[in-house]
Amino acid sequence: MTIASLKDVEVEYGKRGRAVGPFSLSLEAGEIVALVGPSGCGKSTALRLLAGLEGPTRGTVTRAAGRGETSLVFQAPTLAPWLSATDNVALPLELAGMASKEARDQARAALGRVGLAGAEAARPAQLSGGMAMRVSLARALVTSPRLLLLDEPFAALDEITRRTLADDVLALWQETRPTILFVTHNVEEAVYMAQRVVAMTPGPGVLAGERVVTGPLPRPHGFRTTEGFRATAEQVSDLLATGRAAA
Amino acid sequence: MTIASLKDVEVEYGKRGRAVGPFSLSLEAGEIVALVGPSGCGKSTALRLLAGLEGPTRGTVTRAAGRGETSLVFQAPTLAPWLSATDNVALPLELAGMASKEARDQARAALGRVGLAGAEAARPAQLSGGMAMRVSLARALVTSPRLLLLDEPFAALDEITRRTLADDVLALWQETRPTILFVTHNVEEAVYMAQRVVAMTPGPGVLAGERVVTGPLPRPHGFRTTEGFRATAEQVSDLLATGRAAA
Amino acid sequence: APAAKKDKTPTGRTQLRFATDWRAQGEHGGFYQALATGEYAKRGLDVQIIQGGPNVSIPTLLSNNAVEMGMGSNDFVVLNMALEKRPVKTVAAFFQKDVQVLIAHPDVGIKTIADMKGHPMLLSGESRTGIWVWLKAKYGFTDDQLRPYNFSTGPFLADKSVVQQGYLSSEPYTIEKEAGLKPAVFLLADNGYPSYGTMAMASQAFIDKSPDAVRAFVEASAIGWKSYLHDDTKAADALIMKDNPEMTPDLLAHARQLMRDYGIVESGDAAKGGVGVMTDARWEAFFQMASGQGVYPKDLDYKAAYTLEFLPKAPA
Amino acid sequence: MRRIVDQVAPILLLALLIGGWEAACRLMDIKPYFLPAPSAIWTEAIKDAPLLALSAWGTLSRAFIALVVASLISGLLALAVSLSGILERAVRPLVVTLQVTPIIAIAPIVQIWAGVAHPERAVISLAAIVAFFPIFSGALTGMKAADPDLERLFRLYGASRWQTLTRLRIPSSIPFVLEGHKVAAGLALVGAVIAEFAAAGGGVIGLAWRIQESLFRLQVAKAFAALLILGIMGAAVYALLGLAERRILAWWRGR
Amino acid sequence: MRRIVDQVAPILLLALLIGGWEAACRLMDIKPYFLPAPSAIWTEAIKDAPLLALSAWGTLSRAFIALVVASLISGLLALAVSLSGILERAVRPLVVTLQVTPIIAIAPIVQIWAGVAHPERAVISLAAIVAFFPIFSGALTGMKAADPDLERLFRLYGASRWQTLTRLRIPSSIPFVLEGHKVAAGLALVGAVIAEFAAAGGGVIGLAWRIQESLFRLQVAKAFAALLILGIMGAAVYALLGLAERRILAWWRGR
Ligand SMILES: Nc1ncnc2c1ncn2[C@@H]1O[C@H](COP(=O)(O)OP(=O)(O)OP(=O)(O)O)[C@@H](O)[C@H]1O
Ligand SMILES: Nc1ncnc2c1ncn2[C@@H]1O[C@H](COP(=O)(O)OP(=O)(O)OP(=O)(O)O)[C@@H](O)[C@H]1O
Ligand SMILES: [Mg+2]
Ligand SMILES: [Mg+2]
Repeated sequence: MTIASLKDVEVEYGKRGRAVGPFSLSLEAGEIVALVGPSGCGKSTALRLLAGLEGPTRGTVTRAAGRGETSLVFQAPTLAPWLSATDNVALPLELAGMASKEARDQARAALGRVGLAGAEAARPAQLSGGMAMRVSLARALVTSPRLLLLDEPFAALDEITRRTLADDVLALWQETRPTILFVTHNVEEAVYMAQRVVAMTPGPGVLAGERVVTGPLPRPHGFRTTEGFRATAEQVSDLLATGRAAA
Repeated sequence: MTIASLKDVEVEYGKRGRAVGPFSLSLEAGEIVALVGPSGCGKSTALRLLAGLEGPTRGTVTRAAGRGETSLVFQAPTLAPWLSATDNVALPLELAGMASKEARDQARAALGRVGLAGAEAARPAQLSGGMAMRVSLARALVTSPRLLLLDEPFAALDEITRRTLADDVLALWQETRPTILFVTHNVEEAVYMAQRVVAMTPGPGVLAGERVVTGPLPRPHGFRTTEGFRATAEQVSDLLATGRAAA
Repeated sequence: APAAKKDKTPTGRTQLRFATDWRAQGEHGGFYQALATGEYAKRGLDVQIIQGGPNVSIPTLLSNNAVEMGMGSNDFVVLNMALEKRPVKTVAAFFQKDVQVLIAHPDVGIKTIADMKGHPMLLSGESRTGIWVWLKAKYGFTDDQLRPYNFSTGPFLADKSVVQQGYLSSEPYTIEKEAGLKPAVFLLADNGYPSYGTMAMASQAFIDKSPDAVRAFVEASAIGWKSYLHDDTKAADALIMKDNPEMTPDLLAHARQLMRDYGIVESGDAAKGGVGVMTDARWEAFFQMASGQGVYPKDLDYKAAYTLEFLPKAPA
Repeated sequence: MRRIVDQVAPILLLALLIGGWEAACRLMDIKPYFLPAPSAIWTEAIKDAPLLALSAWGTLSRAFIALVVASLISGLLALAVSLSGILERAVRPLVVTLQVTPIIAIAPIVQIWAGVAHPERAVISLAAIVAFFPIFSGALTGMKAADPDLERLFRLYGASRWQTLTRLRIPSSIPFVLEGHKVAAGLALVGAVIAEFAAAGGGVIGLAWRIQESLFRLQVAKAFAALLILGIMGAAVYALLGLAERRILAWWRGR
Repeated sequence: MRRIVDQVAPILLLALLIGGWEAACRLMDIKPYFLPAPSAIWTEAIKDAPLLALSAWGTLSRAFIALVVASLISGLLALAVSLSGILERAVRPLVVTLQVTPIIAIAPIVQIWAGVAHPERAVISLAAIVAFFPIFSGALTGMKAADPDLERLFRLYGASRWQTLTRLRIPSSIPFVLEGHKVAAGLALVGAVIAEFAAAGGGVIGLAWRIQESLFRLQVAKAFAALLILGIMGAAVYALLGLAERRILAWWRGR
């Protein structure tokens, strides 16, 4: 079953001409897809289209996940400055009607999972860049959404935190099987987390190609050092390089 | 000659207790230093202290680079929304008294160098995350500063753009020999670009250790695959891991 | 202060700005008549009538030489200036009776002003420093009766117990015309209120510089007033309606009729002394009343406030 | 379709309101001098149209000049003041004093300063005094609302006070200055009317006179007709400024 | 040291200004009825201190109540209106009309509604009308100034109109609402005085009567003494609100 899809979408912003597309992408229920591509190619735009935050200039967008079933992590943290970390994370739960006390309990637990135990009471302005981004991630995960759209969620994080969180997201996926699309600039991360990696070309980004990652999910220990992993990562890097060369 | 230094600095933010330190770091004229450490350890704070944007709660900060000789790239792009990319980059030049036309010419050239030819007229709100960050980087480079402080300048960029820009910064360094301190989460990037990698511990970050990178600068082709590179990167990763374990 | 720098106008006549106390209306008719019939011009005056309004302070204009002459509405205005030693003198009084009235609903048993005791009374700010002093003195009214009057009779009509101040030709007419109610009207002057109305005041600077112009103005205005009450007024009325488009021939005729009926201009001393006359005796009477109420110190040199030297010769 | 509903519904709502008012006046037999019925107001407005239009034009043009004057002076003063904290602390209480000074109280003096021969000058000065404060306060607040990190960058680049002002604080203040103008425009209009009440005597043709004279003559419907015109002008000016604000903010934000 | 200079300098500047005024009055022999000297104003203020204090207290307390009333009503109306675009488009012109209505013009009618026996009610209502608009406009502008990406998130999470309002728009509007209150406070004060001029008889003790009576009696210095008190109250209220604004904004920004 297709949870969300883009079909031949193009996006134009005023007189700056076409920014993205034509581009197609289809997300099947429960799959994890990574979206990679050079800076400015249209990855964030594709995510926004899938979330229904914007409409395409041409082409069609479909979405089976209803309101309140989709979670999004923007490229920037996008937190409410007047709310504490806990309250920011509790927000989507409270919006869905959960009692404040329970929502905050769950929010605290989610903050603990992203390594922010101790920063629950801090305001966004008091957090470091990586911490704010993790609050944003916790907010997206806490609602157990059917469709999870993540825009470079780990870009501001160090390697160790990054790997821990990647495994965390995979564990969560194991539990509730959401459909996950995430943007990353880290090819190894893409291959490690996704079942399928979609690459875009620069400029007005179109599909550069895609690679299916074989292997069990969640990844077994030492997966990153396997031959298959190396080969797929290599292939994705090549896709990006040829896409860039063609543009 | 020491261009800037932190000596036993500690930073406390109100009742949240100590955020950083005690931490010491000294930058010699013309050297390139990479600062790595887990999210929230105090890297951005250290940069702000060195730039003189904040004062430490305890300890001393010295700086030999005068006003207008220091450039900073914040972790977030921090562009003026009402100025085009060109005007944002031309700003420090114009503030230093350069004629508008010349400043804008240089700004356009700088934008070209970070791969943004064609986006000169765009406003920050019309740029992708990575593009905005590159404008911010161009703004920092355009003044040929004596002291260059970069806070995760390449975090939002794809691998290829990232490497190109790293080489660009090294080429610039080759020309004017500024002192460069840059924060990164990418250990390989740290080792590739820096002569010295300083690692911090989590929590209120203190020094976890530092490693000197041997080898010529700018890096010869294939440097990333040399044994020395691999070994140093390994050592830095270990520093981070033990620092984390100790905390 | 932009005092009259050039006191001769291009016509070669003496410039004389005369500030009235309200928008152009019948009660200013004499001045407009003198203007319309050329009485001023004939005497070498280039008179410009500047209309006033509820917040225009003629004493301020006069004492700062912003105008040469202005209208004094009642004796309080004049004596206040004496108290503050303003360089202004009153030179003629064209209304022997002040046209201030009190108005009451016809069917609440108010037969005399004395019956108004205890009734809420709408008075403008200025009246509170004026006629109210006299009303308190004569009838023992108390401050808790006071309500603000904004020159709208709405609040009066809304509440039958309310009484209010008025201008002889204005409010009673308005109330009758718009609300179909014939109110009880009491002219203060007919109940012993000693103040003059519609006086001509001149700044000391102007008196010193052009005493003849002052005399000429008083003379011409007196002729204008007589003429306005008895002769053809079309030209003057046209001037009034040009200055104040809200005025109607109807209203003007009504005002003229009342001024004649009540002898506003031509009664009392005017019968003998001519239109515009003032007497020391009358001024003293007013001063005694007001200082008796503590409004002015007993030793105030109230005579400094006016001068009789510009009054026209008594008609033979 | 949606759009048409959006356009028509507010008008319907207003019509309903006015209808209710009319009905109340008729059914409860409210005297026209207490609260005139909309129909009566309309009749007067039509009857007096030429005179009203002339008066409205007078008031509007004076209010406009007053707004421009207030905008320029308050802008310049806010600039001057934001160059020096000391100056700001000295000037702010004075400006607030000016704001809380009832123009009715100072009208006589302003009248003299402006010269009796120029009542329109007095009216414009007084209306400008009324409109002054929101722009000044907005500019000051806005200049302090600059992104603190951008401010730090300016310091780092060795920007002078003047450069920080012109290149950072002024652009940053735009949203607040626009809001200030939206408030000030209405104040200039009502300020012009009150100033006409207070300082113009009979010499200046404006709506104040229409209103006052009508109230004095108990022709409340006529006064309301003038107030109606005033309200329409106010709403139009506000709508125009709102449009300008949206445009300028879109430019400012870059999208 | 720096701090002391910062504190003292503005006072010195003000003193200089007042000194210059005094000197001008004395040297140029300016008549007290053209512009009274500061010393004369001060003398009057001291002489009348008890009465002035009483009057000032009356005006201040009514202005305060008016501000609270205006704040509550405009806040609630802004809320209601921002729940429905249609309502907003219907209400906005009405509110602007109210803003541009000179209270002098509607004073007689408000007087009737409030009852001739309750002039203080009329004063408070009229002052609230004057103070209403900046808060309303600020709240509306502020509610639209929410971070568009946060707004998108709310939509994505299926937030209801009411939730978006209470949890996003209201908090987002706080900086603009505070600015609105700073402007409105002064307007409430001057509005109270004008309303006293227009609708309060001898029964209401306030500064307006002090001013008006002094002007009628041609005691300009005395009138200026009352204006001085008014100015001091205005500056004090503004300073207090500025302090509150800084505190609240620091809380709001989280640093
Ligand atoms: N509001 C806008 N107005 C005009 N152009 C826009 C707007 N938003 C995005 N763009 C353009 O659309 C293109 C794609 O932007 P997008 O943010 O999707 O890139 P991205 O792939 O996410 O890049 P990055 O990796 O740098 O975040 C860019 O060229 C950008 O300039
Ligand atoms: N304004 C502030 N108020 C309170 N705490 C703050 C403030 N700014 C930073 N901190 C705290 O200081 C610590 C260090 O922050 P800093 O931004 O330097 O981290 P960082 O090393 O740059 O992290 P990252 O890699 O996530 O950007 C964090 O724990 C953060 O919560
Ligand atoms: Mg992006
Ligand atoms: Mg950081």
